[in-house]
Amino acid sequence: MTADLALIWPELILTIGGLITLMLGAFAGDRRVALYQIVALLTLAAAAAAVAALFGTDASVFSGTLAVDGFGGFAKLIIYAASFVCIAIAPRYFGEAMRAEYSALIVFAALGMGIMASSRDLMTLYVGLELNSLASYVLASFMRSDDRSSEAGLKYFVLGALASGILLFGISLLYGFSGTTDFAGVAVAMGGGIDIGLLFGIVFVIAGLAFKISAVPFHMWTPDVYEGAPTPVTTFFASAPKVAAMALLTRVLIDAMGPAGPALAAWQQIIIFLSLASIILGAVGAIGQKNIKRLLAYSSINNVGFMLIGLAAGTQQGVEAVLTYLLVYVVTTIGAFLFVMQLRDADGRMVESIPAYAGLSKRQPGLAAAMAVFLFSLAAIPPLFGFWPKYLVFEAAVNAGLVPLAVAGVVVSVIGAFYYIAIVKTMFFDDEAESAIRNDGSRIEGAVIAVSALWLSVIGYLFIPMLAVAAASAASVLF
Amino acid sequence: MIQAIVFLPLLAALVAGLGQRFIGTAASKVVTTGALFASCALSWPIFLSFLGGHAQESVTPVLHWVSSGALQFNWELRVDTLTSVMLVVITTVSALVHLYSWGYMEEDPDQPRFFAYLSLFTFAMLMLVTANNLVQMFFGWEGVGLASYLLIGFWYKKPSANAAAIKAFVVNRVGDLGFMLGIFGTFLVFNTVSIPEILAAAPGMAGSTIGFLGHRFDTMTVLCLLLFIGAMGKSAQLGLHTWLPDAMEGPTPVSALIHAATMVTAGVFMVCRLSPMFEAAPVALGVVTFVGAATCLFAATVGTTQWDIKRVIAYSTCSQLGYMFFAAGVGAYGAAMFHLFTHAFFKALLFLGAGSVIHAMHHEQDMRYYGGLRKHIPLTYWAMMAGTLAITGVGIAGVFGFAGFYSKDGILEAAYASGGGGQVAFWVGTFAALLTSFYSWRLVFLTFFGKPRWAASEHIQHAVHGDHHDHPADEHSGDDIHHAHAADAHEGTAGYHPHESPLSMLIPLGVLSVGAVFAGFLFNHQFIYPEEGMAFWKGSIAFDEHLMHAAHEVPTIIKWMPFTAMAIGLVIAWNSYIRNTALPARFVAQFGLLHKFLFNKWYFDELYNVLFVKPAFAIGRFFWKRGDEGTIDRFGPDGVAALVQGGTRLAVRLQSGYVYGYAFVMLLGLVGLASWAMVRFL
Amino acid sequence: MIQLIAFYLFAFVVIASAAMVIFARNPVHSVMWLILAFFNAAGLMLLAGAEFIAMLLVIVYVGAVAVLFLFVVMMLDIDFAELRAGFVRYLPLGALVAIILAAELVFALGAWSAGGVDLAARAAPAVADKSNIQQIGELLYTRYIFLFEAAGIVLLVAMIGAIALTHRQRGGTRSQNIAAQNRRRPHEATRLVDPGVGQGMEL
Amino acid sequence: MISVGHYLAVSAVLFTLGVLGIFINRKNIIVILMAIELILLAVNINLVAFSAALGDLVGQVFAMFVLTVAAGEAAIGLAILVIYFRGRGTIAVDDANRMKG
Amino acid sequence: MSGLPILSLMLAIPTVAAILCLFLEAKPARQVALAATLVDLALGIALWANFDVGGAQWQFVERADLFGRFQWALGVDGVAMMLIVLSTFLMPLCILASWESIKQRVGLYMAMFLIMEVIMIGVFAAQDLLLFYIFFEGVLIPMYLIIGIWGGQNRIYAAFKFFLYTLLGSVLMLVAMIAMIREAGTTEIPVLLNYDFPPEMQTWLWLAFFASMAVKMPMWPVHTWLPDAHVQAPTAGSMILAGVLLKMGSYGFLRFMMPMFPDASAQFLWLVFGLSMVAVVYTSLVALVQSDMKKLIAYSSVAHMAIVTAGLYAFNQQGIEGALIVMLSHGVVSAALFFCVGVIYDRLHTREISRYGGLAVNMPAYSLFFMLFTMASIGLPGTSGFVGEFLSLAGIYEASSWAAFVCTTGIILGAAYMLYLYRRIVFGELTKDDVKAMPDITPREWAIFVPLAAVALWMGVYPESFLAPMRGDVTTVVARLAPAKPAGDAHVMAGKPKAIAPHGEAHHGGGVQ
Repeated sequence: MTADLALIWPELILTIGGLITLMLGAFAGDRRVALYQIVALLTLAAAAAAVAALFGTDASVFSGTLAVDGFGGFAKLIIYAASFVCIAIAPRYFGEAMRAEYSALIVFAALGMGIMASSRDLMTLYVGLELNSLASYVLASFMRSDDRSSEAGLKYFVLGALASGILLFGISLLYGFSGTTDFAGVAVAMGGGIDIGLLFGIVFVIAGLAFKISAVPFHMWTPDVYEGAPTPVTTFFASAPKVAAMALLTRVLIDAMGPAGPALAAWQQIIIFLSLASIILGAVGAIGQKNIKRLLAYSSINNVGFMLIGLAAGTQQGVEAVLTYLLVYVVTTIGAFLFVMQLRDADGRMVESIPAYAGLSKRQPGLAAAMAVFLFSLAAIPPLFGFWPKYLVFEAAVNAGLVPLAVAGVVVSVIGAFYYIAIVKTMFFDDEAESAIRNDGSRIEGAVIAVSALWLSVIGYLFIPMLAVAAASAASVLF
Repeated sequence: MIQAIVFLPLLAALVAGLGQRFIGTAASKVVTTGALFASCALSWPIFLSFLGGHAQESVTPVLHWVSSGALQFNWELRVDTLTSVMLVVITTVSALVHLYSWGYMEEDPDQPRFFAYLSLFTFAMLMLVTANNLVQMFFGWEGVGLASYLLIGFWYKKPSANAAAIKAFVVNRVGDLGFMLGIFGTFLVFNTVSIPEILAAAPGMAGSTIGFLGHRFDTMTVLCLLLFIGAMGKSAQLGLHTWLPDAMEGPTPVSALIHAATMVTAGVFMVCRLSPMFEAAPVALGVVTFVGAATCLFAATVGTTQWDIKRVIAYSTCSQLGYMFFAAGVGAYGAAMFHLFTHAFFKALLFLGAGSVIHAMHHEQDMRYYGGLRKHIPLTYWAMMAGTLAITGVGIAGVFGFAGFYSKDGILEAAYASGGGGQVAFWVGTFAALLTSFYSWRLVFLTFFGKPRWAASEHIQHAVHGDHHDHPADEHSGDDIHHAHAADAHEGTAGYHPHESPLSMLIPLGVLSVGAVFAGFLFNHQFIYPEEGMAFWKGSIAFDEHLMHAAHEVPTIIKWMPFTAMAIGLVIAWNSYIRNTALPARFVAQFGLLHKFLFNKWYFDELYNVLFVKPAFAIGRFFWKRGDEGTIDRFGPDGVAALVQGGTRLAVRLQSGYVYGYAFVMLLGLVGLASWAMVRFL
Repeated sequence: MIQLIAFYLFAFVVIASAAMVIFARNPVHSVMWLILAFFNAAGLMLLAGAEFIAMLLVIVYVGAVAVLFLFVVMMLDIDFAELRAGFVRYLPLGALVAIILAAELVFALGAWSAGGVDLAARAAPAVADKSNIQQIGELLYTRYIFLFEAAGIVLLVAMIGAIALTHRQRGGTRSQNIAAQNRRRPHEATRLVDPGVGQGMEL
Repeated sequence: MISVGHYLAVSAVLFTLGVLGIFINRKNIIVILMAIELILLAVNINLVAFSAALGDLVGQVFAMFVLTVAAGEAAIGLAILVIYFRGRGTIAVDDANRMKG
Repeated sequence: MSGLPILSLMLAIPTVAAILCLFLEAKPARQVALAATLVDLALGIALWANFDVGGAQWQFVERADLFGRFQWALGVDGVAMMLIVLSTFLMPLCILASWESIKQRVGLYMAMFLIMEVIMIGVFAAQDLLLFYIFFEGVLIPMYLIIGIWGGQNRIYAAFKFFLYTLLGSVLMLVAMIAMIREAGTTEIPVLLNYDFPPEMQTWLWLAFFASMAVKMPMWPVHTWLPDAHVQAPTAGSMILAGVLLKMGSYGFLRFMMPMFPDASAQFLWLVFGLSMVAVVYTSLVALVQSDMKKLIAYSSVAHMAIVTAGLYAFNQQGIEGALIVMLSHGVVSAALFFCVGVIYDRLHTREISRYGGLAVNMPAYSLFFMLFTMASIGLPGTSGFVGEFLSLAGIYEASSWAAFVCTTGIILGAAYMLYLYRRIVFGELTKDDVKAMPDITPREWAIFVPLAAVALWMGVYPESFLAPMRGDVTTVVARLAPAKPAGDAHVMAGKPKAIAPHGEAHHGGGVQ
């Protein structure tokens, strides 16, 4: 037990750090933003360092409820990094309303997500997921004076609770029909052939998790919540929880249901359905959106669809592709949201309306160019790096024999490209909008945008060997 | 030497065309004309040496052109008897036309361009006749087409000139389609495009078959017919002739050079050059004969009704080309070339003479407004007389004849002698000779005899300021000779005094007159006599000694037939236009329909307009509006876009904002998946 | 036999009251029905031998959650009369879908048989000689200690969340600021003034 | 002994009622929260029933976690409801559609 | 030269210049762009000069394992080399063509063009399948921006259509590439070229590649993006679009579809021929009725590219070499024609043909150049257009007399619409006041016209310079295709050697056999 503690340093650090942040908030006062900000950031950084230090470990701790392995590590690093950014950018957004609870909640959410990514037991899965979810519900409605924020929180909560109910119901079925909550045990039970109870369990569990990754038809909350939630929170939703949920789903599918055997055919078809539905709806729904956050919500639905293609392959290659995709996607999406946060109208409010970006490239050439890079990257147009993860998922699909899926995916990706280039059109082709938009960005955020844009341009390709090694070592854990 | 002949005109064209701004108009004229005279001077010795029988054929390589697998062809200059004949024709007429243009084009501001085009044309024509492979021939073929296009449209401000230029180019391209396919087929069959190699191998191909457009045909027939289509286009044979009359929109020297003497005869040259191929394809020869004869007759009939002096000559050209083709068709290539040779002189003469008349009449081309010019421009009159005598084939067998007499009789006799289809051609040709005589004399009588009828001409009235005559309004639009005569009732000259052309125009007329008078007499032995012909042609054409023998042995009555026809035509013309000038009107009234049919050129233009031009535009518009925009775009990109937008509307409607709606969708998804699981399990 | 009767009783009541929860027009009634449903569910669990969970259900749900609901319902000054009106218009379809789901679930779950499950895989077989509470406690503090702690954090987050969302500084109240009080120094609190004669104090 | 199937049937019906409660009600968000509790109750019945049938305590432990989380969930849900009410002055589901499309 | 990574250098120079241009004012940006493109041209010429005709198939090969999964692998054969030279040749002219007409956001514009150059060279030089794809698709972004920012009235529709149309085509190819990589286990093009894919797999691969290349070409009926894109793009954009971008499609045919999937190529011969035949007639007729200059030339491009596809699928030396020359020739001539349009567009700001007329009077030098390129476009012998057209049609004839017949009608229709265009713009009376005020071409425009004209004539008179480097590659492809080459399709085949056989088996009018 004590030995186990040494392997959960990241979780310990996060817990303690989160508590300290809370205390500071309570005792030092909400005005001392910088102080608890730094603590929270340091916590995340330290946790990430701990994860990095644990890289290469492949252990199962606390009676097999939690895994400490490369796969979880890979996901956690992305999660912590994304959370880090989401804390760092918050004060400028919230201003007076910035409170320590925000940072603490993100830290605890990160803790929950870390548990999700490392879970090896249905129970761990559930607790981690709920830890993250509860924090997320609060974060979504964090701007409590804002109607939209509270409405977003409400919708997120109601639907999230429904989804976790569905998930739980599925878990209970898996437990009942396999006699255990341990992933490995479930996998063994499935290996002996799946009866209808297990099948229903698979369906319900996938449905519940699909909500978290906002895959169609469990995506309905996404646009509304993305739009209503405070932008740093939206940034958070679009990045870290996606990684955690996707990692969790991957683990459940591969570890608990097995990459081979009778369960594969069942879950593979569900995933394929979710994937295609997400790609299509994400693409179609995004067209005509006037709000950039809403549009990015649809974009995330769309992108999740592509990740699911890699997952549907059910192979190590597919998992590697998903991991790479996650990383690139998180960088892109954070960049895009940072972009959204930079622009303020005359009253100092954030500009979320896409038509207001008209002619932005003349006024803010650098920012517009960076956004163009993000958008083209999301559309996976080479030579931007966004192309590479899409290539990997398609490759995985084709190699797994899912050629029709890959073909359908690429064809729909063209529809998806439409709305990305439509924003580029607004920024670059249209005449300048009347209202003057100013760039309210800090240097640091500008630098983050610049670095991610650069990385997503051709430079990213130079990282392929590195990424490939990391993703391969992470994915190999599951196989 | 041959290089100089061929490339001097090109050089001159470049200098005059590109350097006109720097060297000025006069220098441009000097350079081009000088170059042409130099070429001409270099050409005659070559011809004479072949005439003398001591020259050999030669091939001068110039530059590598293309080699692609077995398909190899280079820039080469071939000189043999056939080429030498063409060389003198081209360079002589061209040089004279250059000189003539000094006077004719004097007032034109764009003279350097004109001379550059003329020289360019000459270069292309020379390339054509010196070609040693089919592709270089095609180069010249297209080059002369370009020059023709440029020169027809020389007065580019005139819409009619532009239309005529495009028509000439496009109709020629129809022929070129055949020519190109012919070259491809030839390459496919012989694996080479070198003319000597093809001709050597051609007889061996007789009887073999080739697939073409899904069917199998006799190889040589297919190839020859395809090539002949090219010849038809360039030589304005029936069906592809429509561009030639319109080409008269160009300046008259151009008509003389390109549309009478040289370019239009390229088809005949090609058939003669490839005569060994055609010899291996009797069916194709039959077609050539038939088309030639039909053109000969058709053009002659149309020529009898036209009022425009240049158009009459143009149809006459067309008709004469028909003679040449049926000569080739019956195997009398020598006769065909001979007629080509003589025709070049007298037809150029006629055109230049007509140009002189037009020049004198202040650009009036309608013969209805001529009359009585004999006294005003006597030198032109005599030149035209020489040309007319030559074209109508006046002469007495064994004594002396004008140029056309020898060559045309040679053709007709050969046609008769060849028997079969040739005899039909003979009768057609004889009848055409009658018509030729009629319209040629009609032209002369209308132009030079009778009383002046100039007053009704707008051009003349423009020339004569202060016109005090009142004319009935309908005179301008009248296409009936009545009105012209009505004008005659007043004073026909309208106070206008035509002047003889300047010397630069008269010299060419004089030189060509000499040719028109003596060319036949001087060279008929070499061109069409059996033994001398063999020696002269030296195998550069498939000279059929036996046929020529037979041609000389035809019955005397046959020999006299053309002359008789000519005489009848002359008498009719004299009767109609000198003696009883009311006769044509009566004839028109009597046979209105026939006259209308002929006057409207058998309605070919209208037919083509309905058949090709209008449908092309209509189909193009249909493809564009209904095809591209109405179908491809509508169901393609735009359709997909609309579909996607429909999907967007659906997705947005689904995203109602109501949380119970969302929950319902989730439930539907769940139930859907669960049902799928049930079904799958069951 | 008694067990069976009790089961059917509990089952019937739990379902009926659950139905009343969602169909009742007055939210207060709904809460009441919910409490009833929980009690009966606890009864079902007792029948299954899970005494601890049954008690927990009563304590946590009835004691805390349901009361919280009631509290909120009362606190929010809602005009219940206005809330009476209807259900969504696709209720028939929704009901149909729900019935399908229920049917499928019942069908699927009815297929459960212990025979198909590898009981050897059980992580914590129940033993007869220990009480339910003791066994659960042992499990919680050993095997599931990590999750137990994590659940604590979940509750903490719920607490922070609830407070962070609903807590507000009311304009009229003066709350104690301990940090400010501690930082206070005498020279900040008092001020020495030397008013001139006859001028009086100006504050 | 009552067969586990009985329990599962009850839980299935409860679950369905809970789901139904979420989307058929369009006037009152509180009822939706209660419906969620019903769903969780259904899950708990499931877990306990399986636990009993398998003779395995994991299900009961799990049920306890579910209860814990459900309590937290209820708290947060109600908190969100409260601030929503403060902002809008209503808790009608029909009014919560400021964001859509 | 062996040590110098010339291809990488050719890619690096415009890249650096492009980045530089982003930060420069208008004037220095123009200068930097021109300088960079000229340096690249010099390198291109050096490439050509140092190309060892008859030497190794792949020359100037560079390999660097930068990306793990695929390589930075560059190298050229004759075909690629000629296309690279074409690209580098056109680029300085494009920059010059935009010298004055582009006034807005010049730095960005120049950067986009330089990136285009990088991409074009990259496409032709790539020796790795994925690298090729990245370059191939990369062209979308700069072209999208060029059309969208500096385009005409309806530029947004055109830009979207261009982008999405070509993207849709390409993504299918991506799936095919993945399948190929999986099957062959390598991304290296030279290896793939000699890999024998199973025939039924070839069918699918071929179709996927076809989807991409046919759109890029563009072939009928997926050509409709081209007129829109051309009409809306700025002059230089049209020049480069017609000059090089369309060649990427035909390059793909030659580089991938034919040698990699010979069986499928033979199997789909009818499709390519059929579409090409339709395209020649259809688009020519459509061109005939256009009232917009650029649209007309755009449609003519479709017709010309149809000759290219048909020529390539003739499967013989003449057809393929001819198609290649058509590609090069069309690259020069259509770019020149678009520049011709641009010259007068800059003066009058309309592409309506009917707004012009009589330019021969006040713009004689312009008229001369326009005439030259018109003639080159309709394939007048002595110009570049003829050699390619003639060779490819000769090749097509061997494969199918029907196809040759129909494609050759293109020379008639081509003459009709081009001369009709020329007549309406240049000929006629000079009546319109605004047209009268148009001055003849400036020295800058001379500097663009003269090289284009020189190359058009050079290629027509002495095409050996261009054919020689490519001959070996064509031979290789022909040899690769030889086993699959259809021996004789009775419906469309012209006389085979059998026709040469003497008298014996001659039977007339034997119908279909």
